[in-house]
Amino acid sequence: MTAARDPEPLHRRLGVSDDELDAIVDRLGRAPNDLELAMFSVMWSEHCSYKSSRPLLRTLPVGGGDVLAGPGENAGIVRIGDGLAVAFKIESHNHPSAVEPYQGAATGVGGILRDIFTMGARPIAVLDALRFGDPSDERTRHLVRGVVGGVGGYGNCVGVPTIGGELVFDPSYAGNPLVNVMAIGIMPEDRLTLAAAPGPGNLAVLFGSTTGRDGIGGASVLASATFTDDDPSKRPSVQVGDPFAEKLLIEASLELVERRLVAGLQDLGAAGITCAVSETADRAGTGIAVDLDAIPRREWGMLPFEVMISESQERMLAIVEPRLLGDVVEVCERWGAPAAVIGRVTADGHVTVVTGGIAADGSPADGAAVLARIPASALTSDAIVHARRAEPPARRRAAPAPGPAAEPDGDLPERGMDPGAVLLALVGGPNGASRRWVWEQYDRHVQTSTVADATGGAAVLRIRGTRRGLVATTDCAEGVSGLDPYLGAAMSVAEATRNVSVTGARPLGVTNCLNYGDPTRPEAFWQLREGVRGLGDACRALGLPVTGGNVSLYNESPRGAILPTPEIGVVGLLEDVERRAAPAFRRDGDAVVLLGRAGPGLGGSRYAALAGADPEDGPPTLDLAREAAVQACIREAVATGIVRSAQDVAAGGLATALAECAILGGIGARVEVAVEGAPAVELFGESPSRIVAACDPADLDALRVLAAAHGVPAERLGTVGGDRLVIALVGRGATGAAEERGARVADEVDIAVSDLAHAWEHGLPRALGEDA
Amino acid sequence: MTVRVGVVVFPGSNCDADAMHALALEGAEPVALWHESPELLGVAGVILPGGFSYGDYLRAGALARFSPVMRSVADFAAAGGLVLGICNGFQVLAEAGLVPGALVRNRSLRFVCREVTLVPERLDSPFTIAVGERRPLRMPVAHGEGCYVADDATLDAIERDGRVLFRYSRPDGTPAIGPDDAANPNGSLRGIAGVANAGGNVAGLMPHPERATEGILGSDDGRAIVASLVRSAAARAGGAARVVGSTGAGPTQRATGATA
Amino acid sequence: MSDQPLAAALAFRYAVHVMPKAGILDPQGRAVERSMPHLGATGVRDVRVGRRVELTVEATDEAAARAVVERLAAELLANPLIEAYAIALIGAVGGAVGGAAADRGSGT
Amino acid sequence: MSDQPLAAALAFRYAVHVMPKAGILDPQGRAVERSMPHLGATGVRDVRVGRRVELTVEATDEAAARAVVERLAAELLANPLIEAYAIALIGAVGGAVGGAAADRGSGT
Ligand SMILES: Nc1ncnc2c1ncn2[C@@H]1O[C@H](COP(=O)(O)OP(=O)(O)O)[C@@H](O)[C@H]1O
Ligand SMILES: [Mg+2]
Repeated sequence: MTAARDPEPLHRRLGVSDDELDAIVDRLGRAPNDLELAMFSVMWSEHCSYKSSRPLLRTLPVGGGDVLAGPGENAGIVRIGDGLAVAFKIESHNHPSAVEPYQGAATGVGGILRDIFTMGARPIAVLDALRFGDPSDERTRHLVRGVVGGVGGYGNCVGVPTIGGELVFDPSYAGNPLVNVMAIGIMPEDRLTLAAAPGPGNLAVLFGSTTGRDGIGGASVLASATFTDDDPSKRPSVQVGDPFAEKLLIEASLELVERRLVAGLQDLGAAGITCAVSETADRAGTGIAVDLDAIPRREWGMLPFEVMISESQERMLAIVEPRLLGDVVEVCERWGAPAAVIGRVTADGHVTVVTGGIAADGSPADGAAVLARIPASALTSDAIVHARRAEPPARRRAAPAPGPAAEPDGDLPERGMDPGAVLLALVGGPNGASRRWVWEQYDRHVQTSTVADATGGAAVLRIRGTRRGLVATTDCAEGVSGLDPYLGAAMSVAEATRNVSVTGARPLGVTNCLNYGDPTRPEAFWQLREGVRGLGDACRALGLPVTGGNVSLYNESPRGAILPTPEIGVVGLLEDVERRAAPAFRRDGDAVVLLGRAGPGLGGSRYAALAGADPEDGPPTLDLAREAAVQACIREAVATGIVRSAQDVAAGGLATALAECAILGGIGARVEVAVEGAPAVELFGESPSRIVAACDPADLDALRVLAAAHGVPAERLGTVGGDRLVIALVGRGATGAAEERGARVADEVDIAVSDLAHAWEHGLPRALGEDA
Repeated sequence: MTVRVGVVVFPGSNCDADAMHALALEGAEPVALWHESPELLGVAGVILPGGFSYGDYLRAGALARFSPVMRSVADFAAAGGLVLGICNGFQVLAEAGLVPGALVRNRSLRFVCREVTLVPERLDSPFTIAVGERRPLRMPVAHGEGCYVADDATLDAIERDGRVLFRYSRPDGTPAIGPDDAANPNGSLRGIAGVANAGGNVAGLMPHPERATEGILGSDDGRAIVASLVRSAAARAGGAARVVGSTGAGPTQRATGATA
Repeated sequence: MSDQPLAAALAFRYAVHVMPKAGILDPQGRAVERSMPHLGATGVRDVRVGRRVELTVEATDEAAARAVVERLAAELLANPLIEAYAIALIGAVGGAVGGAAADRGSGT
Repeated sequence: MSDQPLAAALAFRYAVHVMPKAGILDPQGRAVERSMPHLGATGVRDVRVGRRVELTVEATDEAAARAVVERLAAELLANPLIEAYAIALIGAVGGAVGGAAADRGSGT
């Protein structure tokens, strides 16, 4: 070794701290060899071990009646009736996408899909939640094109529709874009397959792609220590996805599950074979002996550690009873996913890596050498946990700095200026405009179950063979989160679930991807801690289990940390897919109703980003009981058929919500909004727990009665019709003459729907310089 | 007697199940045809479904063309059997030379998934007889390499011979001839969305009729195309004499054909 | 094994270049050309984007190997309606070419 | 044209070959290779699929032109993380470089 020449000891170069090395020695009862150290270094990474976040995540509400699998499994699974269950999970691929946007995003899709079919579920949908820096920056544009291309390139080819997601631009993501991908699958309940390795004597079968030197990353120092002539910088740290191989892997895996040929199934992701064997063994309380020589490779001269930690894509590990091996191999080969027996389940609780063969009882064959031997738990459930220090920033509520804000098109409407101009700027701005440029690159219809795609609001899928439907969305209130990470996380849950509820669907559970900064920075860890607290409180208040998720830390660049971004994914169930609501206004003469009431606070809003925020102005408050009531109310209104158009009030406020209903419906409306405080709060404020609904005037009373029963304010704003959106601001009549009831208190918004639609449709390509 | 229609399953096909579903809706019996097998299992018509056969690596459809099943499909087509290639299936047919022209990358260089309108150019082909009248049909496209190209002589010839089955159009049915027309999703020459071979029994179509077969999916205009295929196949199968006798037509096919 | 003379070479490595035919629209080439100004590159024109396929053929002599490549190029690698191809021998290896070639990049 | 001296050339045509780097998975190459049996081609292996980009650069001399191509290749045509490139001069207009070089291998 080069240790003598190099003052930096190997463990540190592998990213293992001195106290972590002590903990490893403690668990082994001896010093690790280089291979073992490499295996620990990847398994004890933040990504695999959750060593900073695990204690926080334990506080989240999990489980509940319909939850078949919760956090800790590859994906959460919730029972939905008819003998069916739905699997879903969200995961980040931020750092790979920052380096190589196309392949980073593509392999992100591949990875999350494997989490779904590993459980025995057929993937039926993908959603992508994306965050980038300034869209006018060439580097950002390159990232956007690459990431969107990669999500589509992979998802389209594997034949899973990409039905929704998000695209948000904020300068904080400039050096560190976020690529979070959610996948959903469906399966008969009894197909549930766990990623465990039960039954000593069973075979460990690796199938799919061969193993190469992909994703060795930082651990390549081990190779350079041995092969001085081999420049580690030449080693690919980027992985290339093969969606075609994944498609075959899906079919092979599902056939294995359907025919009950496997005792356990685990995908290979981060930390490759090491992770797959140690996790499956630890879950089952068994051990696994791996025969290094039996692992099919696509490169020559691979070192043991490279084979063990390679992150080559499109591979699966199956635990197979010896008598079923022939069938398993036949299925895999037929689907073009070659299989190899690479080891055996043992009873000794250890992950053992051997070269030279393994005997039938799992012990090393005669003349074989043991290269590594580690308790499976030491690599997984008993990995190190760090108690990080949390400290709020000196100024609790750092309001966004006033001054010039991101401007879409030259002249920026100032505070108090023509509200119509503000609305056009919001609707046509990079964050408000239609995402068509993105979702047209995604196959949204394959599998022919997409009832409503990403064109507006949450996506709806039918469940074949039943009357039911699934509704899915992702959401995050990163703006508020930047001001108050607790509130931001709770708000994210409220928004995501509201997005689902406005369709009429009952949210089933929450998956989340916590994108935060460097946890060794007390402020970043405080943000994470507050975020998890907000997530937990909101889920408890709304009666929802957290079924799984993912934590992505160290989202920082020389330009600073990202806004704390707790991305929330929600899946909901529609009892009758024909009974659902969508944002679009449908019919002339329908009554426009606002459920809920605006509260003050423009901090963190799109309006504040556009027009500059008052430094004293904080974010709006969130009343979780009110939120629950509003959502219950709209679900009932849709289920009873009273309401067929509904849109939640979120980014861009009430005026934006109305504009979207008008644009999507191709029909205008005339409404009056009663103003209590500042007109900007009523029009563009983003206080939560509000929904715009449209109904037949004949049903208005029924809707009012329903709202009253839920304790939710319901106010008729006006009427659908015409080709213009007119929003008049009138006094509420609470105070003096100037705000006399019905008196105009500000200029009204009066814009042709076609102008709104034009701004909305062209906003994104224009922002990206793609408006050809 | 339900008519059996085959759906080829290549590795990487991903609309095979959707095509089978659409066939079943039209009362046909869908039969999966595995790419490794030359047996056509006595079907009276064949669909090459959408997807990414063999990953669409190299060129879309290029590798699928050489699979064992395609030899049988070529023989089946040569003997007058009905073959409809949808999206990737169209690409496979073009690569195999079973329909004229080629499909190259969309002019935008981006994958495009959107609802388009197309108009049938003729109503008497086996793939359009159930359409009834010359009306605009709405259905989605979803492809990265769907730009139809051929040299001018070929284009003139297929137009003259009535082998252009469908063209992209504006919502009102006006054909979107120009490659840069907003209603032409991929820049196809002369707005061509679907073509037939000289015999009229093999057709390629870029849009997805099988994705537009139920109102809940947004449109059921695709049913007319699927129904045309099923009806035409049934008519041919009905004449039991019309059994394909070439090399690709295995004994199974002969037997089933005779009983149909 | 590698001590055999070249004449006994059993494996030949070729590059097949497949380019869009003249007159066939090449949107990729056009896109590359259009992005030149962003890169501050001037005076670049007539960009065409095609494929390069490298492959090794085992055969008793070069003529036999080339015949295989010729067929692959004509039938698979290029679509004659829209593409033209050219074949270049880029290497010959004597005897049993180890798997080492598997890792070879574009170099010969 | 070909009778002018090379020094007077004003436009140079290059081929840039971009291939997946050693060790990087090449799904295309793998898929092509796997389908060889269907074509009845045996003895074909190590298939790698990359791109060939041809372009013309106007410059006062070859060194200046090559500098432009070099930059384009590194920054636009290839992704150095996963791809390696090689540049070949395949012609010069107003100069003396014939097309003979067109099929030259990747060189580096
Ligand atoms: N990156 C993306 N991929 C796919 N769909 C997207 C993406 N970004 C946004 N969408 C879709 O665009 C629509 C509008 O986005 P957004 O304003 O975030 O929705 P919502 O109003 O439901 O919160 C949604 O249906 C969403 O799913
Ligand atoms: Mg939203």
